[in-house]
Amino acid sequence: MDITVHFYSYFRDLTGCAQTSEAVVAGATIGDLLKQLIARFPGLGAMQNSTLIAVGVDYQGRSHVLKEGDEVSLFPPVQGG
Amino acid sequence: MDITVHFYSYFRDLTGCAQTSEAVVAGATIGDLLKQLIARFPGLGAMQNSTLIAVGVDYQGRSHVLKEGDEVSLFPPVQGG
Amino acid sequence: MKRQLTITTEPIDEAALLSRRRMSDGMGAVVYFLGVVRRTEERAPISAIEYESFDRMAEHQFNLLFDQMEKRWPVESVRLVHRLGVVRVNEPSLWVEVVAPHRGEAFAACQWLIDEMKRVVPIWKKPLA
Amino acid sequence: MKRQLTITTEPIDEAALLSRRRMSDGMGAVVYFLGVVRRTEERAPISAIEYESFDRMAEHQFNLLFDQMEKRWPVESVRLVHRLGVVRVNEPSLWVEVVAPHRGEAFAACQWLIDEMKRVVPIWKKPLA
Repeated sequence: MDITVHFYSYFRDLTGCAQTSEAVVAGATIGDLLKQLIARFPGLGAMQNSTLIAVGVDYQGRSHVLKEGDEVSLFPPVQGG
Repeated sequence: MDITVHFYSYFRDLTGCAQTSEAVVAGATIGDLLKQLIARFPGLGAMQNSTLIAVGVDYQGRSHVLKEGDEVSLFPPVQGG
Repeated sequence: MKRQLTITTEPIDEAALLSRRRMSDGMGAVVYFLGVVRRTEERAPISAIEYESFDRMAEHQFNLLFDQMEKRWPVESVRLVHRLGVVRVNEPSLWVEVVAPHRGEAFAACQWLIDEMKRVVPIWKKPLA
Repeated sequence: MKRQLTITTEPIDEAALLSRRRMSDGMGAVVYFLGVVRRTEERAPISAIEYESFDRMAEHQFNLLFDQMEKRWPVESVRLVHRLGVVRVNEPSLWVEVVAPHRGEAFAACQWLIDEMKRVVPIWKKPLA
Protein backbone atom coordinates (compact mmCIF):
# COMPACT_ATOMS: atom_id res chain seq x y z
CA MET A 1 0.00 0.00 0.00
CA ASP A 2 1.08 3.61 -0.57
CA ILE A 3 1.73 5.98 2.30
CA THR A 4 1.89 9.74 1.77
CA VAL A 5 4.88 11.22 3.59
CA HIS A 6 5.41 14.92 4.44
CA PHE A 7 8.68 16.48 5.59
CA TYR A 8 8.91 19.64 7.66
CA SER A 9 11.61 22.13 8.68
CA TYR A 10 15.14 21.14 7.68
CA PHE A 11 14.00 17.62 6.86
CA ARG A 12 12.93 19.21 3.57
CA ASP A 13 16.52 20.23 2.97
CA LEU A 14 17.88 16.82 4.03
CA THR A 15 15.56 15.03 1.59
CA GLY A 16 15.20 17.76 -1.03
CA CYS A 17 11.50 17.05 -0.83
CA ALA A 18 8.33 18.36 0.91
CA GLN A 19 6.02 15.46 0.13
CA THR A 20 6.45 12.01 -1.34
CA SER A 21 4.82 8.59 -1.49
CA GLU A 22 6.34 5.36 -0.20
CA ALA A 23 5.03 1.84 -0.84
CA VAL A 24 5.04 -0.44 2.23
CA VAL A 25 3.79 -3.99 2.79
CA ALA A 26 0.53 -4.59 4.65
CA GLY A 27 1.17 -4.60 8.41
CA ALA A 28 4.22 -2.38 8.11
CA THR A 29 4.99 -0.16 11.12
CA ILE A 30 6.28 3.38 11.30
CA GLY A 31 9.66 1.85 12.13
CA ASP A 32 9.58 -0.10 8.86
CA LEU A 33 8.59 3.01 6.90
CA LEU A 34 11.40 4.99 8.54
CA LYS A 35 13.97 2.34 7.49
CA GLN A 36 12.77 2.50 3.89
CA LEU A 37 12.86 6.30 3.91
CA ILE A 38 16.40 6.36 5.31
CA ALA A 39 17.49 3.98 2.53
CA ARG A 40 15.98 6.37 0.00
CA PHE A 41 17.06 9.63 1.73
CA PRO A 42 20.33 8.83 3.56
CA GLY A 43 20.40 12.37 5.03
CA LEU A 44 17.66 11.28 7.44
CA GLY A 45 19.86 8.56 8.95
CA ALA A 46 21.83 10.76 11.35
CA MET A 47 18.61 12.22 12.76
CA GLN A 48 16.67 9.04 13.22
CA ASN A 49 16.66 8.94 17.03
CA SER A 50 15.35 12.49 17.39
CA THR A 51 12.92 12.32 14.46
CA LEU A 52 9.31 13.01 15.48
CA ILE A 53 6.59 11.22 13.55
CA ALA A 54 2.89 11.97 13.26
CA VAL A 55 0.08 10.11 11.54
CA GLY A 56 -2.46 12.74 10.61
CA VAL A 57 -2.18 15.31 13.42
CA ASP A 58 -1.20 12.93 16.26
CA TYR A 59 2.21 11.72 17.35
CA GLN A 60 2.80 7.99 16.96
CA GLY A 61 5.60 5.70 18.10
CA ARG A 62 7.81 3.48 15.94
CA SER A 63 5.64 0.38 16.55
CA HIS A 64 2.43 1.98 15.24
CA VAL A 65 0.99 -0.13 12.37
CA LEU A 66 0.23 1.85 9.22
CA LYS A 67 -2.93 1.57 7.20
CA GLU A 68 -3.98 2.52 3.69
CA GLY A 69 -4.46 6.26 3.27
CA ASP A 70 -2.32 7.28 6.28
CA GLU A 71 -0.61 10.64 5.97
CA VAL A 72 2.69 10.46 7.79
CA SER A 73 4.77 13.51 8.75
CA LEU A 74 8.44 13.44 9.72
CA PHE A 75 10.15 16.35 11.39
CA PRO A 76 12.95 17.36 13.76
CA PRO A 77 12.37 18.39 17.40
CA VAL A 78 9.95 21.31 17.59
CA GLN A 79 11.09 24.80 18.60
CA GLY A 80 8.10 27.07 18.99
CA GLY A 81 8.05 30.23 21.06
CA MET B 1 13.63 58.74 76.72
CA ASP B 2 10.60 59.26 74.51
CA ILE B 3 9.88 57.02 71.54
CA THR B 4 7.44 58.06 68.82
CA VAL B 5 5.10 55.18 67.94
CA HIS B 6 2.96 54.87 64.78
CA PHE B 7 0.13 52.39 64.25
CA TYR B 8 -1.03 51.18 60.83
CA SER B 9 -4.01 49.30 59.40
CA TYR B 10 -6.44 47.96 62.01
CA PHE B 11 -3.94 48.60 64.80
CA ARG B 12 -5.30 52.16 64.58
CA ASP B 13 -8.74 50.80 65.40
CA LEU B 14 -7.41 48.57 68.18
CA THR B 15 -5.64 51.49 69.83
CA GLY B 16 -7.90 54.33 68.68
CA CYS B 17 -4.70 56.12 67.77
CA ALA B 18 -2.46 56.72 64.72
CA GLN B 19 0.57 58.10 66.52
CA THR B 20 1.63 58.40 70.15
CA SER B 21 4.67 58.81 72.33
CA GLU B 22 5.88 56.34 74.94
CA ALA B 23 8.58 56.92 77.57
CA VAL B 24 11.04 54.03 78.02
CA VAL B 25 14.14 53.61 80.15
CA ALA B 26 17.58 53.83 78.56
CA GLY B 27 18.55 50.45 77.09
CA ALA B 28 14.94 49.38 76.61
CA THR B 29 14.30 46.93 73.77
CA ILE B 30 11.43 46.73 71.33
CA GLY B 31 10.11 43.87 73.48
CA ASP B 32 10.04 46.19 76.52
CA LEU B 33 8.26 48.90 74.50
CA LEU B 34 5.70 46.39 73.26
CA LYS B 35 4.92 45.30 76.83
CA GLN B 36 4.32 48.89 77.86
CA LEU B 37 2.13 49.54 74.83
CA ILE B 38 0.03 46.43 75.51
CA ALA B 39 -0.50 47.61 79.09
CA ARG B 40 -1.70 50.94 77.72
CA PHE B 41 -3.66 49.54 74.73
CA PRO B 42 -4.90 46.09 75.80
CA GLY B 43 -6.40 45.52 72.30
CA LEU B 44 -2.85 44.90 71.04
CA GLY B 45 -2.37 41.95 73.37
CA ALA B 46 -4.13 39.31 71.29
CA MET B 47 -2.03 40.25 68.23
CA GLN B 48 1.36 40.39 69.88
CA ASN B 49 2.88 37.30 68.23
CA SER B 50 1.98 38.41 64.72
CA THR B 51 2.74 42.10 65.24
CA LEU B 52 5.37 43.44 62.84
CA ILE B 53 7.65 46.18 64.11
CA ALA B 54 9.83 48.63 62.22
CA VAL B 55 12.27 51.24 63.42
CA GLY B 56 12.32 53.91 60.74
CA VAL B 57 11.75 51.96 57.51
CA ASP B 58 13.45 48.69 58.53
CA TYR B 59 12.05 45.68 60.32
CA GLN B 60 13.55 44.95 63.74
CA GLY B 61 13.23 42.04 66.14
CA ARG B 62 12.03 42.13 69.74
CA SER B 63 15.58 42.28 71.12
CA HIS B 64 16.54 45.44 69.22
CA VAL B 65 17.70 48.17 71.64
CA LEU B 66 15.93 51.49 71.18
CA LYS B 67 17.66 54.83 71.11
CA GLU B 68 16.57 58.45 71.52
CA GLY B 69 14.64 59.74 68.52
CA ASP B 70 13.63 56.31 67.15
CA GLU B 71 10.36 56.23 65.24
CA VAL B 72 8.73 52.87 65.81
CA SER B 73 5.87 51.49 63.73
CA LEU B 74 3.58 48.65 64.76
CA PHE B 75 1.33 46.88 62.30
CA PRO B 76 -0.37 43.58 61.49
CA PRO B 77 0.87 41.16 58.78
CA VAL B 78 1.07 42.89 55.42
CA GLN B 79 -1.32 42.08 52.59
CA GLY B 80 -0.26 43.89 49.44
CA GLY B 81 -1.22 42.81 45.93
CA MET C 1 -12.48 27.58 29.86
CA LYS C 2 -12.49 30.14 27.06
CA ARG C 3 -9.70 29.56 24.58
CA GLN C 4 -8.48 31.68 21.74
CA LEU C 5 -5.67 30.48 19.48
CA THR C 6 -4.16 32.56 16.71
CA ILE C 7 -1.33 31.32 14.50
CA THR C 8 -0.58 34.09 12.09
CA THR C 9 2.02 35.83 9.94
CA GLU C 10 0.69 39.23 11.11
CA PRO C 11 2.64 41.17 13.77
CA ILE C 12 1.39 40.62 17.33
CA ASP C 13 -0.61 43.66 18.45
CA GLU C 14 -0.41 43.63 22.25
CA ALA C 15 -2.49 46.76 22.71
CA ALA C 16 -5.36 45.32 20.65
CA LEU C 17 -5.14 42.02 22.52
CA LEU C 18 -5.22 43.86 25.86
CA SER C 19 -8.27 45.86 24.88
CA ARG C 20 -10.19 42.66 24.12
CA ARG C 21 -9.56 41.01 27.49
CA ARG C 22 -12.73 39.99 29.30
CA MET C 23 -12.74 38.52 32.80
CA SER C 24 -15.46 37.74 35.28
CA ASP C 25 -15.43 39.25 38.77
CA GLY C 26 -14.29 36.01 40.39
CA MET C 27 -10.91 36.27 38.68
CA GLY C 28 -7.99 37.79 40.58
CA ALA C 29 -4.92 37.06 38.44
CA VAL C 30 -3.77 37.65 34.89
CA VAL C 31 -0.36 36.40 33.77
CA TYR C 32 1.05 37.41 30.39
CA PHE C 33 4.10 36.14 28.64
CA LEU C 34 5.72 37.73 25.65
CA GLY C 35 8.50 35.90 23.79
CA VAL C 36 10.71 38.21 21.78
CA VAL C 37 13.35 37.44 19.14
CA ARG C 38 16.81 38.09 20.55
CA ARG C 39 19.84 39.45 18.74
CA THR C 40 21.85 36.27 19.28
CA GLU C 41 20.86 32.68 18.58
CA GLU C 42 23.37 30.08 19.75
CA ARG C 43 25.96 32.83 20.14
CA ALA C 44 25.75 34.08 16.54
CA PRO C 45 24.18 37.46 15.75
CA ILE C 46 20.99 37.24 13.72
CA SER C 47 18.59 39.76 12.17
CA ALA C 48 15.41 37.69 12.39
CA ILE C 49 13.93 34.23 12.91
CA GLU C 50 11.73 32.57 10.35
CA TYR C 51 9.02 30.44 11.95
CA GLU C 52 7.35 27.57 10.10
CA SER C 53 4.48 25.42 11.30
CA PHE C 54 2.61 22.25 10.37
CA ASP C 55 -0.57 24.25 10.76
CA ARG C 56 -3.33 21.67 11.23
CA MET C 57 -1.26 19.64 13.66
CA ALA C 58 -0.12 22.73 15.57
CA GLU C 59 -3.75 23.73 16.14
CA HIS C 60 -4.68 20.21 17.19
CA GLN C 61 -1.74 19.94 19.60
CA PHE C 62 -2.52 23.34 21.14
CA ASN C 63 -6.09 22.20 21.69
CA LEU C 64 -4.92 18.98 23.37
CA LEU C 65 -2.80 21.16 25.70
CA PHE C 66 -5.76 23.44 26.43
CA ASP C 67 -7.84 20.33 27.27
CA GLN C 68 -5.22 19.24 29.81
CA MET C 69 -4.85 22.75 31.20
CA GLU C 70 -8.58 22.95 31.82
CA LYS C 71 -8.45 19.70 33.80
CA ARG C 72 -5.48 20.74 35.93
CA TRP C 73 -6.20 24.37 36.82
CA PRO C 74 -9.30 26.54 37.30
CA VAL C 75 -8.34 28.79 34.41
CA GLU C 76 -11.17 30.98 33.11
CA SER C 77 -9.52 31.88 29.83
CA VAL C 78 -6.38 31.34 27.82
CA ARG C 79 -5.37 33.32 24.77
CA LEU C 80 -2.30 32.46 22.73
CA VAL C 81 -0.86 34.06 19.61
CA HIS C 82 2.11 32.55 17.77
CA ARG C 83 3.55 34.42 14.87
CA LEU C 84 4.89 32.61 11.78
CA GLY C 85 7.12 33.77 8.95
CA VAL C 86 9.94 36.27 9.43
CA VAL C 87 10.01 37.87 12.89
CA ARG C 88 12.72 40.49 13.28
CA VAL C 89 14.95 41.00 16.33
CA ASN C 90 13.08 42.77 19.16
CA GLU C 91 9.67 41.75 17.78
CA PRO C 92 7.44 39.30 19.65
CA SER C 93 6.89 35.79 18.28
CA LEU C 94 4.66 34.55 21.11
CA TRP C 95 2.02 36.12 23.33
CA VAL C 96 0.20 34.14 26.02
CA GLU C 97 -2.39 35.30 28.55
CA VAL C 98 -3.88 33.19 31.33
CA VAL C 99 -6.72 34.41 33.56
CA ALA C 100 -7.42 32.53 36.80
CA PRO C 101 -8.82 33.16 40.28
CA HIS C 102 -5.39 33.22 42.01
CA ARG C 103 -1.86 33.99 40.97
CA GLY C 104 -0.35 30.59 41.83
CA GLU C 105 -2.52 28.73 39.34
CA ALA C 106 -2.23 31.47 36.70
CA PHE C 107 1.59 31.34 36.82
CA ALA C 108 1.70 27.53 36.94
CA ALA C 109 -0.71 27.10 34.02
CA CYS C 110 1.04 29.71 31.87
CA GLN C 111 4.50 28.24 32.42
CA TRP C 112 3.25 24.69 31.88
CA LEU C 113 1.59 25.69 28.61
CA ILE C 114 4.76 27.27 27.22
CA ASP C 115 6.93 24.34 28.31
CA GLU C 116 4.55 21.83 26.72
CA MET C 117 4.22 23.93 23.57
CA LYS C 118 7.97 23.75 23.14
CA ARG C 119 7.79 19.98 23.48
CA VAL C 120 4.87 19.05 21.23
CA VAL C 121 3.58 21.84 18.97
CA PRO C 122 5.08 21.46 15.47
CA ILE C 123 6.60 24.89 14.93
CA TRP C 124 10.23 25.33 13.94
CA LYS C 125 12.56 28.24 13.67
CA LYS C 126 15.35 29.16 11.29
CA PRO C 127 17.70 31.99 12.30
CA LEU C 128 18.37 34.52 9.52
CA ALA C 129 21.75 36.26 9.40
CA MET D 1 18.70 46.74 36.27
CA LYS D 2 16.21 49.49 35.47
CA ARG D 3 13.56 49.83 38.13
CA GLN D 4 10.38 51.84 38.17
CA LEU D 5 8.14 51.84 41.21
CA THR D 6 4.80 53.62 41.36
CA ILE D 7 2.58 53.58 44.45
CA THR D 8 -0.47 55.62 43.57
CA THR D 9 -4.16 56.21 44.12
CA GLU D 10 -4.63 56.62 40.34
CA PRO D 11 -6.13 53.75 38.32
CA ILE D 12 -3.56 51.48 36.68
CA ASP D 13 -3.37 52.25 32.96
CA GLU D 14 -2.06 49.06 31.36
CA ALA D 15 -2.10 50.44 27.83
CA ALA D 16 0.02 53.44 28.82
CA LEU D 17 2.44 51.19 30.72
CA LEU D 18 2.74 48.88 27.72
CA SER D 19 3.47 51.75 25.38
CA ARG D 20 6.39 52.84 27.58
CA ARG D 21 8.14 49.47 27.62
CA ARG D 22 11.72 49.60 26.41
CA MET D 23 13.89 46.55 26.04
CA SER D 24 17.29 45.92 24.50
CA ASP D 25 17.75 43.35 21.73
CA GLY D 26 19.35 40.81 24.04
CA MET D 27 16.07 40.35 25.91
CA GLY D 28 13.80 37.45 24.94
CA ALA D 29 11.15 37.33 27.66
CA VAL D 30 8.62 39.66 29.23
CA VAL D 31 6.38 38.43 32.06
CA TYR D 32 3.49 40.55 33.30
CA PHE D 33 1.28 40.01 36.28
CA LEU D 34 -1.94 41.81 36.94
CA GLY D 35 -3.66 41.40 40.32
CA VAL D 36 -7.35 42.22 40.19
CA VAL D 37 -9.86 42.73 43.03
CA ARG D 38 -12.23 39.75 43.18
CA ARG D 39 -15.91 39.76 44.04
CA THR D 40 -15.40 37.62 47.16
CA GLU D 41 -12.92 38.09 49.98
CA GLU D 42 -12.86 35.26 52.52
CA ARG D 43 -16.18 34.00 51.14
CA ALA D 44 -18.08 37.26 51.65
CA PRO D 45 -19.13 39.38 48.67
CA ILE D 46 -17.44 42.77 48.53
CA SER D 47 -17.67 45.82 46.28
CA ALA D 48 -14.10 47.06 46.63
CA ILE D 49 -10.88 46.83 48.63
CA GLU D 50 -9.31 49.83 50.29
CA TYR D 51 -5.51 49.68 50.25
CA GLU D 52 -3.39 51.56 52.76
CA SER D 53 0.38 51.82 52.86
CA PHE D 54 3.18 53.01 55.12
CA ASP D 55 4.54 54.88 52.12
CA ARG D 56 8.18 55.55 52.95
CA MET D 57 8.73 52.06 54.29
CA ALA D 58 6.89 50.45 51.35
CA GLU D 59 9.22 52.21 48.91
CA HIS D 60 12.27 51.24 50.92
CA GLN D 61 11.20 47.59 51.17
CA PHE D 62 10.45 47.41 47.43
CA ASN D 63 13.93 48.77 46.75
CA LEU D 64 15.50 46.17 49.03
CA LEU D 65 13.62 43.50 47.04
CA PHE D 66 14.80 45.00 43.74
CA ASP D 67 18.38 44.90 45.08
CA GLN D 68 18.04 41.19 45.82
CA MET D 69 16.34 40.50 42.50
CA GLU D 70 19.20 42.12 40.64
CA LYS D 71 21.68 39.85 42.42
CA ARG D 72 19.75 36.66 41.75
CA TRP D 73 18.56 37.01 38.15
CA PRO D 74 19.82 38.77 35.00
CA VAL D 75 16.75 40.99 34.85
CA GLU D 76 17.10 44.02 32.58
CA SER D 77 14.12 45.90 33.95
CA VAL D 78 11.36 45.67 36.51
CA ARG D 79 8.33 47.95 36.66
CA LEU D 80 5.79 47.70 39.45
CA VAL D 81 2.65 49.70 40.11
CA HIS D 82 0.61 49.23 43.29
CA ARG D 83 -2.61 51.11 43.63
CA LEU D 84 -3.77 52.52 46.98
CA GLY D 85 -7.15 53.77 48.18
CA VAL D 86 -10.43 52.26 47.02
CA VAL D 87 -10.06 49.73 44.20
CA ARG D 88 -13.36 48.36 42.93
CA VAL D 89 -14.11 44.74 42.02
CA ASN D 90 -12.64 43.82 38.62
CA GLU D 91 -10.11 46.69 38.74
CA PRO D 92 -6.38 45.98 39.04
CA SER D 93 -4.53 46.75 42.26
CA LEU D 94 -1.11 45.49 41.16
CA TRP D 95 0.80 45.45 37.87
CA VAL D 96 4.27 43.94 37.58
CA GLU D 97 6.49 43.57 34.52
CA VAL D 98 9.83 41.77 34.39
CA VAL D 99 12.08 41.79 31.30
CA ALA D 100 14.89 39.23 31.11
CA PRO D 101 16.88 37.31 28.50
CA HIS D 102 15.00 34.02 28.98
CA ARG D 103 11.58 33.01 30.19
CA GLY D 104 12.71 30.83 33.11
CA GLU D 105 14.39 33.72 34.90
CA ALA D 106 11.62 36.19 33.99
CA PHE D 107 8.94 33.93 35.50
CA ALA D 108 11.04 33.07 38.55
CA ALA D 109 11.94 36.69 39.30
CA CYS D 110 8.37 37.93 38.84
CA GLN D 111 6.86 35.27 41.10
CA TRP D 112 9.55 35.76 43.72
CA LEU D 113 8.98 39.52 43.74
CA ILE D 114 5.23 39.15 44.31
CA ASP D 115 5.70 36.51 47.01
CA GLU D 116 8.24 38.67 48.85
CA MET D 117 6.11 41.80 48.44
CA LYS D 118 3.27 40.00 50.21
CA ARG D 119 5.66 39.12 53.03
CA VAL D 120 7.47 42.40 53.68
CA VAL D 121 5.98 45.45 51.96
CA PRO D 122 3.76 47.39 54.41
CA ILE D 123 0.53 47.58 52.46
CA TRP D 124 -2.78 46.46 53.95
CA LYS D 125 -6.23 45.91 52.60
CA LYS D 126 -9.70 46.43 54.00
CA PRO D 127 -12.63 44.81 52.16
CA LEU D 128 -15.60 47.15 51.63
CA ALA D 129 -19.11 45.66 51.56
